[in-house]
Amino acid sequence: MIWSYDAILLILIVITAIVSLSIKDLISATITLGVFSFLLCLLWAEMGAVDVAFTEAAVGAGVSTVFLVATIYNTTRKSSD
Amino acid sequence: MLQHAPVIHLLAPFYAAIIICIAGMWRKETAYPIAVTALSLSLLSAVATLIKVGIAGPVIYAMGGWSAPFGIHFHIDALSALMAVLIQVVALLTAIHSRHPIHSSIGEKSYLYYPLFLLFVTGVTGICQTADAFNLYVLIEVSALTSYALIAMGEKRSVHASFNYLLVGSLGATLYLLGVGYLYLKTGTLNMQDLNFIMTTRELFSTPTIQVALILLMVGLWIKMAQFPFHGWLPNAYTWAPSPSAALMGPLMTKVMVYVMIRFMISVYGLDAIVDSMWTTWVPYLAIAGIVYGSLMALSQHYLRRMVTYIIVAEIGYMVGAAWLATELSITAAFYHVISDALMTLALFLCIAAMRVRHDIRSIHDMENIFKKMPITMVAFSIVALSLVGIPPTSGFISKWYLISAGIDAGHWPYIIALLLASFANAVIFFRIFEIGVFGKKPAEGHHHEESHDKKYLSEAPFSMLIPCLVISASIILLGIFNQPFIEMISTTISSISGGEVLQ
Amino acid sequence: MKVFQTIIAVVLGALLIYAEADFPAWASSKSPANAGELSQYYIKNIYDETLVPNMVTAVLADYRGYDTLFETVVVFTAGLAIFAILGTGVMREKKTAVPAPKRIYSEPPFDLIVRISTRMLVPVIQLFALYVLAHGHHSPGGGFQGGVILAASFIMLELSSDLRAEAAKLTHRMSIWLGIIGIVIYAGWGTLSLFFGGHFLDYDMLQALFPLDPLMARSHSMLIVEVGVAFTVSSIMLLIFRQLVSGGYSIPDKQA
Amino acid sequence: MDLQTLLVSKLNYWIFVILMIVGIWAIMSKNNLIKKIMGLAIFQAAVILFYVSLASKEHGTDIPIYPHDLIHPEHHGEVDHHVEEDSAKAHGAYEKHETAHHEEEHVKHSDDHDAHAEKDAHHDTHGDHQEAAHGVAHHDAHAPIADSINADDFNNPLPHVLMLTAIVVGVATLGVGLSLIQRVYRIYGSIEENEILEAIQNASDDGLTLQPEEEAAAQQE
Repeated sequence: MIWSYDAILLILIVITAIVSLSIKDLISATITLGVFSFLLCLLWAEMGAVDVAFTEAAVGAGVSTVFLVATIYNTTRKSSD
Repeated sequence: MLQHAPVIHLLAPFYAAIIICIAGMWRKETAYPIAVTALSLSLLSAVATLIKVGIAGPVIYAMGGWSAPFGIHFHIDALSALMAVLIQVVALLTAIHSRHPIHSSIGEKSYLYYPLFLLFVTGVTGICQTADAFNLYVLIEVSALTSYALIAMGEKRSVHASFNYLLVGSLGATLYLLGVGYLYLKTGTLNMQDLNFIMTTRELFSTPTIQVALILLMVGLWIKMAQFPFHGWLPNAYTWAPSPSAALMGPLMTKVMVYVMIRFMISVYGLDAIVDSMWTTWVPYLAIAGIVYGSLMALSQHYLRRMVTYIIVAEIGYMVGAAWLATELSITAAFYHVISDALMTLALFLCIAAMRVRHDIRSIHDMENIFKKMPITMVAFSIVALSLVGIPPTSGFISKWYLISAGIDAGHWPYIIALLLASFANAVIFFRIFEIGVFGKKPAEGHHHEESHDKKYLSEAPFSMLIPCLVISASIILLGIFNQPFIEMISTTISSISGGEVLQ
Repeated sequence: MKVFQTIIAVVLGALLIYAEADFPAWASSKSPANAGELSQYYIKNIYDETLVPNMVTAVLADYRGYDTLFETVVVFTAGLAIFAILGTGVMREKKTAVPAPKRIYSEPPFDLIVRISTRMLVPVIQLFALYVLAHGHHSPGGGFQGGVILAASFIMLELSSDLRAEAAKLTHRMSIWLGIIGIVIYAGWGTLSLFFGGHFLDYDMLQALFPLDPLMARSHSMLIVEVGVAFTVSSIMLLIFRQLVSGGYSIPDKQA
Repeated sequence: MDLQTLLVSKLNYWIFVILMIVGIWAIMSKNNLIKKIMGLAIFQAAVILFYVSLASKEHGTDIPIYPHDLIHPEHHGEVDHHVEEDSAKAHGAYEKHETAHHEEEHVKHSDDHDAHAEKDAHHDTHGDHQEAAHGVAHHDAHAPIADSINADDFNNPLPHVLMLTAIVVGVATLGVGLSLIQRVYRIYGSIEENEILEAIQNASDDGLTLQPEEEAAAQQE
């Protein structure tokens, strides 16, 4: 639980969250959301919450990104905002 | 086996949902009978628990054998037992009612519809009994997920309505989760009785974290119960849902959230902590805005289902307003209104669905000479209408009576005026319907009434839809006449909880 | 219209910041949550009462087993809900703006590298998934993580090869069956303890079944419960993936 | 306290607030339905950040798993046969205590709850059970290690359990939301909120005239 490592991760998390919401192309927005989730997983592991990190990586980042890409495949890829 | 009754009426619908999933794949028609038998069994077990609670006081059932704060356990007092019985009654009648509409509109997916139906009942029953704040969140999610699917199996516009409901509902549930997190941060436990015990012993109520936790919890619950500023999702969701889903979720989802709000007010925060807080001043005005908005919107609707949804928004305003007057009488009145309003909403949805199936009646203007076409259903409909307006023998009158007396007792005159205005608006709505129903369109509008009495003209609702309507309207009257035991049970429970002695 | 939303967001933020002043210092073991009776009891007594080194798995599967049961029910409900929303009945929608996909996305462009590497990786991933499930008592892992990784291996197989062939192997009916088996294992195991005089989900009472003392009964019951969770999570996550990729069409009509 | 300690000591809580604002703002003001679902996911991740950050303790605390040497202190090199003897002895002692319980032989994996046999399990009140649970602690195969653990060494396990549930519930909601988006796209041809509302508007002037396609389709069959 090194504070400085924590701070960098948290700043990166906020940046990826805002970026993933502002990208127009939905596929890259999903990938950025995946990065957001994996950074979260890194943060949990670093904060000592190992089980939560494992779940976040497998369930939160892995499967949600697959579901999002599958839906974008069946709908449109471009978004107006 | 009576000792395990609280678990039985939770597991019966749960196991029935699983059995239907298995049996339904091969023969679709097995779904309906299994659902009805399971719900009747759970109704018996819920009544047994109610009787046991009535005699022996709160029942505490520890899950997994762990004692109070370490494991999850049920704390069933009269309020949760009454809610459990109410849920099983509403679910059983809706299940009986749902045979015809489900068969016609989504016949081939009925083996999916009934498991979701029963899982919703399991989630809602669990909400009423659990004494663990986080477990409540998981059960809210179970009932929420099933309600998204139950709504989205309806007409075309129900899909978009269900998506909006998903967004707003998940937002509300997550705010509730955050509120529980704030409570856990300051007290260190998740059990409701423990929270109350620690908050009273350490006088935490005035600390900013607990105040913000109360705000988050209330906003989350208001979103889930469609209280006035957060009600955006409800009108579309219940208008376009299949009629059995609307009949199941209309009375249950919002009323159970009112029960959870009351449970948090009296069991976790404690009535004496809330009475002198600034909440009891501004929340009733929010509720009054809800009542006025709901009644006016209901007046302006001519599409029947949408009108009922706005009546629900107004009724939620009654309950939230009464609950937040924060006197024992007002909370008793609010809880009694939860029960009577659930029955009234169910009756409205059942009658409207019956009219729609037989005569494809969707709006007020279609209801020409409805009293001649469907006399029995209209008898049930008029009883509910009288109850909504608040005419004596019905339970609506009794609940309005207690609400107004609570308002007078608390000296909150705008709330009483709003109640009377809402009753007047209901009167206008329903007498307008009766006028069209009995006399048909006015001759000036060029509609001559054909008095033909052929078979097609006088066709009552199918048998399986008629019985629930009649049973419900009869129970509204019975609840109105024999209200004394209910009021007695509710008020003693509330006074015992908020009487300061902590049920450890 | 955007101004209204930003105001609400900022008001919520201000509310939370107002509460933050009162929070205990961030990583303090003296904060009520960490120094509370509940967490102290868990940290001290878990190994004595359940013989499970991983505290999180112990609290998840045993102390708060009822929570996890309903969490598995949430996953199962999500599978049923998606199947109901996107399922076969929807295929006969007439006047829709965009026609439903007529055939399943069947043949991806043939790519030797992807296919061979997937075929090599999948067994390793599945082995790891079973390890995560079985080793949930001693190391981070358990039912949910193991189930999802198992589902991920099937998803990888389907993405690289022909979805229709894969769909035929593990039909939607089989997925729902596996989901049901998982829930029946979990809830049935809890109900079983009712017959031995315990409360619901009370694993202590099950030592009558196993010739060993209640502690080991608890530890083994937790493993059985985790296996049930893994069944449900893996099959339902696969079902959800199939539904979302094929837009609800992956189910061959004759079987619906 | 001055800004530096305020900011430094509670950085996690500040970031959690920022993420919540981003999430709720996205849900309300984004036009694309998939962006709204992403906003919801970020909103739920923010709440998870709050829970996990309240569970961690000072630097140097361990993950909530008992280290091996703490659990089996006597395993340093000796043969562990005498461990089996203790467990056998303890097991025997335990057996006598348990015979009082009335046991049912049949092992019926009760699938259908309504059909289970009517059996009154004269189970004493759960209070007594609690005593049995504590009683059990002294009989187990090794010396109880409760007193040798300093609770401040390990992170608080409870929020981790709660967050396992919250993450899985979040993914389940995400899955249902995405399936609804696909149906909305198929019905209205777009996943932009404004285009959908236009499509709803000109599909019917009000609720009255809309003839639900599905109901009509169902009646035609």
